[in-house]
Amino acid sequence: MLAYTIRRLLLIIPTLVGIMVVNFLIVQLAPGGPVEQLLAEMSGQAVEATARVAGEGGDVQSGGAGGKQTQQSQYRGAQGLDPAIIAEIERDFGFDKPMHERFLSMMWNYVRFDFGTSYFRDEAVIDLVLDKMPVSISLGLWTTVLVYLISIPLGIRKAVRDGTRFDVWTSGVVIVGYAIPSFLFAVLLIVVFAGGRFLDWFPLRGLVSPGWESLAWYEQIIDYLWHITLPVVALVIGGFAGLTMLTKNSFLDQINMQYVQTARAKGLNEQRVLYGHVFRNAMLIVIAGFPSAFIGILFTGSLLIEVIFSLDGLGLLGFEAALNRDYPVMFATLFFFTLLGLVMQLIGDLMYHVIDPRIDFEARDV
Amino acid sequence: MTPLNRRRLNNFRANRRGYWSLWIFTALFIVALLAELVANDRPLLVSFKGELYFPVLKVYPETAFGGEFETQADYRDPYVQELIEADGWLLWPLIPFSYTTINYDLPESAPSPPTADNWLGTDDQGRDVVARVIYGLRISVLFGLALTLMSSVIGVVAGAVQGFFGGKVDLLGQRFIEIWQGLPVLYILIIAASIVQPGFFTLLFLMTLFSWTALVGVVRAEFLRARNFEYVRAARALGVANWTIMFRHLLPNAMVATLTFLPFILSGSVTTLTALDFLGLGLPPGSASLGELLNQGKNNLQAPWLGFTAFLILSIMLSLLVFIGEAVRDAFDPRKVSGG
Amino acid sequence: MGALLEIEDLQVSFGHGERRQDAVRGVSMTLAKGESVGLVGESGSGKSVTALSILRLLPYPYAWHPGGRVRFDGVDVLQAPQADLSDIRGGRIGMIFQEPMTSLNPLHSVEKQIAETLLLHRQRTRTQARARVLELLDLVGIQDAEQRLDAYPHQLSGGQRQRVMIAMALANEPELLIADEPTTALDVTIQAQILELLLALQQRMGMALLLITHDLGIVRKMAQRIYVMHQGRFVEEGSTQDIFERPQHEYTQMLLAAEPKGEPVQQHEGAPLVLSAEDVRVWFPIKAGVFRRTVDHIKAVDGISVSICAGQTVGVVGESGSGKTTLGMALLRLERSRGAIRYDGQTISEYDFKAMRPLRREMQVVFQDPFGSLSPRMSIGDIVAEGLEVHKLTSDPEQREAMIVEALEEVGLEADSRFRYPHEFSGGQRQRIAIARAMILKPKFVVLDEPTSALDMSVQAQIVDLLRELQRKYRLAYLFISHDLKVVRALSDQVIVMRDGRIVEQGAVAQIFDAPQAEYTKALIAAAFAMETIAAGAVST
Amino acid sequence: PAHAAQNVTKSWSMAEFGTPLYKDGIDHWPYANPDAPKGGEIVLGAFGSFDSLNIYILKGEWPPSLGLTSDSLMANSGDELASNYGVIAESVEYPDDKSWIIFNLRADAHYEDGVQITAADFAFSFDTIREHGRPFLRSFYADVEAVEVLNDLRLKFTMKTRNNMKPLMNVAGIAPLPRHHWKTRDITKTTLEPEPASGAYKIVSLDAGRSITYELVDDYWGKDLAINRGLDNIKRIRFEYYRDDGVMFEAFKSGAIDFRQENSSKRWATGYEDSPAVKKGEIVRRRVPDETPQGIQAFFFNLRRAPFDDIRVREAIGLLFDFEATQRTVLYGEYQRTASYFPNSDFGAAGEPTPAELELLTPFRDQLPDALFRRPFTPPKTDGSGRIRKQLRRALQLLKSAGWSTQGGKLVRDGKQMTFEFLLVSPTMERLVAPFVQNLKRAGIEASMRIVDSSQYQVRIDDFDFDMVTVRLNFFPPPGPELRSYYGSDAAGVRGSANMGGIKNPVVDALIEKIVSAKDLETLKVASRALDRVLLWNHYVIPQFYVDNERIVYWDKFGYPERKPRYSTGFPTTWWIDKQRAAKLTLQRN
Ligand SMILES: Nc1ncnc2c1ncn2[C@@H]1O[C@H](COP(=O)(O)OP(=O)(O)OP(=O)(O)O)[C@@H](O)[C@H]1O
Ligand SMILES: Nc1ncnc2c1ncn2[C@@H]1O[C@H](COP(=O)(O)OP(=O)(O)OP(=O)(O)O)[C@@H](O)[C@H]1O
Ligand SMILES: [Mg+2]
Ligand SMILES: [Mg+2]
Repeated sequence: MLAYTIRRLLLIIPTLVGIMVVNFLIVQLAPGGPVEQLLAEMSGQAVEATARVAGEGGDVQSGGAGGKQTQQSQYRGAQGLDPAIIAEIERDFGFDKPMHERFLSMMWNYVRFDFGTSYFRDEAVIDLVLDKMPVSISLGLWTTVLVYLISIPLGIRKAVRDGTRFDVWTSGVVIVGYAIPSFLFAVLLIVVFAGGRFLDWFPLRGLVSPGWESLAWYEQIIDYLWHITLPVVALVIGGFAGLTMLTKNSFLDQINMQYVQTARAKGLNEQRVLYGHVFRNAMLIVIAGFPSAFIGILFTGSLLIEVIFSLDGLGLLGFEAALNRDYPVMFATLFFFTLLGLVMQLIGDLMYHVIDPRIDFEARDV
Repeated sequence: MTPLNRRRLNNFRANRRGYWSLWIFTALFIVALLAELVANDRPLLVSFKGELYFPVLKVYPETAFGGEFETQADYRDPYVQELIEADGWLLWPLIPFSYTTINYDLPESAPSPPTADNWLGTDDQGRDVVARVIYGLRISVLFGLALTLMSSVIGVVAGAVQGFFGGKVDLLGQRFIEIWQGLPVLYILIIAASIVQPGFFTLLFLMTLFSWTALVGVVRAEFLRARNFEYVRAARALGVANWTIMFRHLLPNAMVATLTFLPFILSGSVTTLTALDFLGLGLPPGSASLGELLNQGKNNLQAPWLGFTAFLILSIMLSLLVFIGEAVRDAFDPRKVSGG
Repeated sequence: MGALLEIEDLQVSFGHGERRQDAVRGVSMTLAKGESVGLVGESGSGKSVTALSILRLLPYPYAWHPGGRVRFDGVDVLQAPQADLSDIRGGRIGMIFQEPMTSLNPLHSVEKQIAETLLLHRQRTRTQARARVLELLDLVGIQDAEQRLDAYPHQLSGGQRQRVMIAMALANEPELLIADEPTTALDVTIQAQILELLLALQQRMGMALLLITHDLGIVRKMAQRIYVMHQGRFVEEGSTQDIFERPQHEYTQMLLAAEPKGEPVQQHEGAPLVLSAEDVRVWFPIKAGVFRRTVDHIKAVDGISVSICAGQTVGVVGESGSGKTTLGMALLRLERSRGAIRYDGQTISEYDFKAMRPLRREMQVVFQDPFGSLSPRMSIGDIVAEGLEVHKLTSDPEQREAMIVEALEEVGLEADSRFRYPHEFSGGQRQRIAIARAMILKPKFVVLDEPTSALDMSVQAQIVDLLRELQRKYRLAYLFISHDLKVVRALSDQVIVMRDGRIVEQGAVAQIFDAPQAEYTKALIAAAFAMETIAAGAVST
Repeated sequence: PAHAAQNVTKSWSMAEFGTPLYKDGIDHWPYANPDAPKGGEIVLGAFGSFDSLNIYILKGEWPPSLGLTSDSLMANSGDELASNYGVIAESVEYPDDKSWIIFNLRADAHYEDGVQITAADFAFSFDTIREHGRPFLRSFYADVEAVEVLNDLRLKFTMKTRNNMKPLMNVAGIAPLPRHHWKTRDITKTTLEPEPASGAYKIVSLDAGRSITYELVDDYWGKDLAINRGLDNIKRIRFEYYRDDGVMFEAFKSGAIDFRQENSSKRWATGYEDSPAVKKGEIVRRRVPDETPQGIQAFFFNLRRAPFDDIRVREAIGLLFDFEATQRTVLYGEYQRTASYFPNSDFGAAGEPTPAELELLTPFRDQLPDALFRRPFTPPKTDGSGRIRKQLRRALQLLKSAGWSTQGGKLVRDGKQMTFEFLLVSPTMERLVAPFVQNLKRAGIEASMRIVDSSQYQVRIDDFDFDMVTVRLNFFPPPGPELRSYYGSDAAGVRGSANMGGIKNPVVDALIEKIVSAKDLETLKVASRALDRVLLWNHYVIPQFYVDNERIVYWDKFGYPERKPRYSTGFPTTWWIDKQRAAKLTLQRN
């Protein structure tokens, strides 16, 4: 295993480089880069990245400054932007250099953990990411915890009571939960629990209240939980179905095995048979899949929820960066999360072996 | 039929839910396949001056019925209807709207709530929701089935190969998949959109490219485990070829995750389809799809029938699929024996 | 003295309606404290099912009881609430399952499996439990017990697994021990040791014993009374002495009379060499630490040379865990090994899986663990026929069916069983399925790893006859691994005696049995012989 | 010295054309209430996010509300479009040829921290823009030659242009940058540290991307200026940021936001009915007329491509856009049909051509359709039933005359069906285009829609790679040189130009030059109306619609002057908190 682990760790490097190269090339090929994005913004044609998901405020009106003409939007409808200015923007973004040079310098910087600064925001990418961490971790962690804590026991129970009425109605509930589009549900939650129409129990946005720092620690916790409730509920609702059914089915697969009989013969009660014996056998996929599932929830799963609850998380950051062609943010987040993902994948694989010592990764030559 | 297959069939039947789900699903699907005959803005049959016309199948100019335009007759136009009814009759489908038909006879701005005309109301462009659901179901289910089939076949094979052979195959295969998963999907789609006209098959192809990796991990894990079992050794001792071992001995025992996830992949692909719309790579605007309905539901919270319909269809579809999946599972479970 | 266990008209059925199978059709028995009762009978007659019913361990609701009652110490087991049941299982009744190979949790270490029941029923601390586990492992004759604590079932030999099973059942010194073929995978010396242990426990603790076995010698030695089971019913019961001396029922008479008899097939002079191996070694790494580095090796097979000619049977005997199975696997290239192996003139030790494939038809194996070696989701028919398909022996579906039926009937199974799944059979039936699967290919060389361990005398005799018959007809070569010296003697011309991965002694069968040279061989033969005498003694007193 | 010969105007105010509406010596704006009570606190919603307070540089997003904290040299009144009145500048001086402008600053103008605002601060502002400014800002002031600090209170800009008032008006909008603050800080970097305010409000707290709170500056130097009297009444204004518009709307209804400008007709029509607060009258919904001239929103044909090079085809297609039905079925009846390139303003043509316009147009008589001289241009009007037989008939006639014919229900020429694609960037446009597509289909035309993301859209527009787009052009009255890039022949060939349709018409060019060189507003208007007619009658675009009112909703706690500024709602500056109402509201709500 040690050799395998070392080999895998070493392989992370070419993999990572491979991913970066491929991404770099493909992104160059895409029509429209940051310069165009900037021009689109300046001429008012740009549609907010989140408009797609958040719904535009306005009506059937094309781009262009809204009714109000603020000083900032008085750009005279592209009188053909001065080429000198475009060239300058290109220089600012580093597009005057040839592609390979840009790539190499980027990679060299990454090696030194210098991830550069955003094109459109004057902030180091690292800071941007760190900034969004609390939201993402909050959402990711609680969602994962809740989903796993509820789905697994539920799935086990369903397996034990396969075909009973309990099984049917719980299936119904988790499926409906899954089918509810999370944004609809989130908005529903807002309308019911945070809007003016029905109950006004929860806050509409943010991770904590303004002035949170000045609260006592227990108030801080309460405030935090108060804020996080609706988004987490909205995120969690769709997460049960897959995991519950997976748990149920893998338990069904194992529950009739001989060793279960042995465990029963030892006098273990049903709970201990299920959790002490079947669990580990049945949960290989679930447990081993956990790290990557967590990454998924953490970094991509919550875009809409972030938008709806005005939470600034990594999901939103990545999405906006991609649509706005904010390459430094894009590549740095890609680099960062790919690295994390690769390590997680390795951990997942090693987990296989820990869970089931029979598993190894060698070729079988006989 | 061998007794074994009879036994499987019995097991399948014994799972009442799954059994009925299969029938309902099939019925729905058939209705959707025949959408043109169920919901259309052209009559099924027109009798005019003693002759029969089949507007659903054929294009007739308005002049054929004594009108003035040489373009296709608009049968919803009262003028055309009067022309025909003066000397014949029209037989309308159950739902006299197609998925693109705009119902102008609305009392208020669209989306308008359910009425006798539009059983589930109209969407925000004044189009009948029932008609759109029927057409949408067709395209979504066809797309979903095709995508699910293709991506799970590729995914399962890739996972199986990696898990079964291990060693270099696994090591390199996994790295390949990691790189593949790292591809900037969004950009590739954008690039593709700028090169080709998006359509059903382009989308199917593109989505397959990116969705097959979903199952690889779990299948690989199951194979990594299962290849150590004694019966694999027994099969080897018999001289069974690797591929046969994989698909005859291992796969049936390493299908838990795949079988569980299939319904979810299928219903997931319905939403994926719309997620692409805004990149100019979804189905062409105006196409009916469930995802599009969902999107409208979000943009028109004041019209809850939109979101609700979409949600209802999705959950019914998913429930049916999950129940069918369970029945299939039962059918192939050697330990499950039907009571009857 | 009240009966400890009372079974009244117990019936067990599997399935409903058309597919209903009555496995047990109304049996009654009583068992007093401290008493030992033997349960013998034909393979598939319902012994295991009866035993499982006592602990209500059948796969309910698929399995059900059309009638009958089981009372243990006044508790109606079949109706008892879960809590009472938990108390009885493992605590008051210990159970040794018939198939130790598949009955252990594959993901729990030996220590965990045994300690669990200790912690559950005898509130002990972990250290106490550990000490007791070591003691138990020692009692059941596992060497280097300390080292084996962390081993997982797949790292143990069949006999070792069975002994872990026994240790588990005995851990709490139960009032009643149900032992379903407890010594099938054990060599005679260990077997004797285990039986001693059981007797001692009986004397010391007053433990009652329900012993299911096909080994009449053991019943004779251990049981005071015997029930004979046939097709789901008790056809006869009585004291051991009565049954052995005056069997009434014709099935009993047949059972007692049946014994693998006869001589090994006469060998042709100058028969061609089928398989030869030189200096075969299989070393399993022992791994430790976070990164599971290899710190040492278990030398399962450590430099063994054999050669087998056509029509010849080489018997392999030896201590449990001595490397017999591993040797067999290595010779078939199913386990990585070092050393040259030659088959039919080709050096196959360097062949990869692909190159080996064509040879597989000629080289077959019956695994020690029949249950594990049958694909759980394939029907028996498919399992048996798979070899035919792989080697394209027939393409005609009807002929295929006919061949399957024939193979099944040869080993004493009904033709209809080909539509059933492996788990629906009894231990002995599964073993026969495994034999049928190997034999249907008409191979040239077969490794038989304990092929008769789960078979009653009558079926055993039938199988031995079959093997001999085939050998005679097709000049088969066998590598016959067994603990049952009688069967070995009846089949083999050459015998290898193994211990700790090495050959202790090797020679013609008569020479080994009649004039053993090595100490270990002597002990082995003596143990087998002693068994007999003790058994005989038991009868006479 | 160079301009010694010229006549120099010196004044408190200036207008781009003519004279400013208000004279020096007014007491207060007529739309302000000098007796308005001061105080109170309100919360407003803002969309999106912000991460910087530096509005000068490219990087970072800043809150648009930042304008509250800074005064500029001059400011315009709410009743006019293009005039400026001195704020920090006490007076301005400029010569007849408009080659330079001098601002005389008020000596008492100071920042919130007491430091005096000097000419050098403005020079610093300007230099910052020149050196580090966002490209847009830079291009905005591209006409300025140089800035010169004459003394602490005198500031001079010289222009590259002559006889053009616009650059002068532009520089009047410059706000001072407190040099003493920036001395120790880097203006090329984003910051979240507020600079000392020069305006009525200062930032008292902010939480990047989430909220920002302004409060009145205690001893704001300008509070007694006539132009400020009765303004800036609310003590504290907090902006809370929302990422989702729907949620912001919910927040308003739950009372978390006090005032909202409703820019969605859908929501205006359907979103408020069922709110209890609206029913009880706690939320007031009001429509106020909006007289701001607007840019034209229209479907633009790509004239470079066949068949759109044919005016008959364009007209026919225009006939098939059924505005009335669309208005009824998807627009909630909230819009006005656009019938001019300068909607909602008197720069556009109305009624039959006036003699003055005719005089301008007659020289081009042979290049123009005859009807132009006789009739006003009216977009086709349907009965709104969705059945457009009449329009279809006419369209088919036109198409036939252009060589198209119907075969098997399809409109074909040379065996090929007429097909084109609407290139869209905003998914919301789909609702508008879909019925249009259906109508086109009735005529046998195969039209499709394509929605792409902003960057791609930009590239395709820049490359003129589209058939038809829908665009809204910015309009800054009075019209000026930007018309060259919108409709001028030269621009038609320049990649990335705003003349995306590719209008190439010497008449248009000539009229644009007339507008650009107009000396007074009247001439300009005549020329722009003439231009409007020419453009309209050429069917270069299919005009869409605009909204001529603003829809405001607010919790009933405000007081506001009877008369609102002509070109805005006057919120929040002219409004105040009505204590009585506020108290009643609180009472009711609890
Ligand atoms: N995969 C493995 N890893 C580590 N040790 C193993 C492994 N397989 C077998 N062993 C060890 O190798 C030795 C030989 O095992 P083998 O199964 O060949 O014994 P055997 O002679 O067949 O015994 P039995 O009669 O009990 O079946 C045993 O000590 C066993 O614990
Ligand atoms: N799960 C099951 N489903 C159907 N039939 C079963 C099942 N388990 C056992 N049987 C049948 O019940 C009968 C009794 O089986 P049992 O295991 O008790 O036999 P046994 O007497 O222990 O035989 P052996 O000596 O071979 O172990 C057998 O014919 C077997 O085929
Ligand atoms: Mg048995
Ligand atoms: Mg063995």
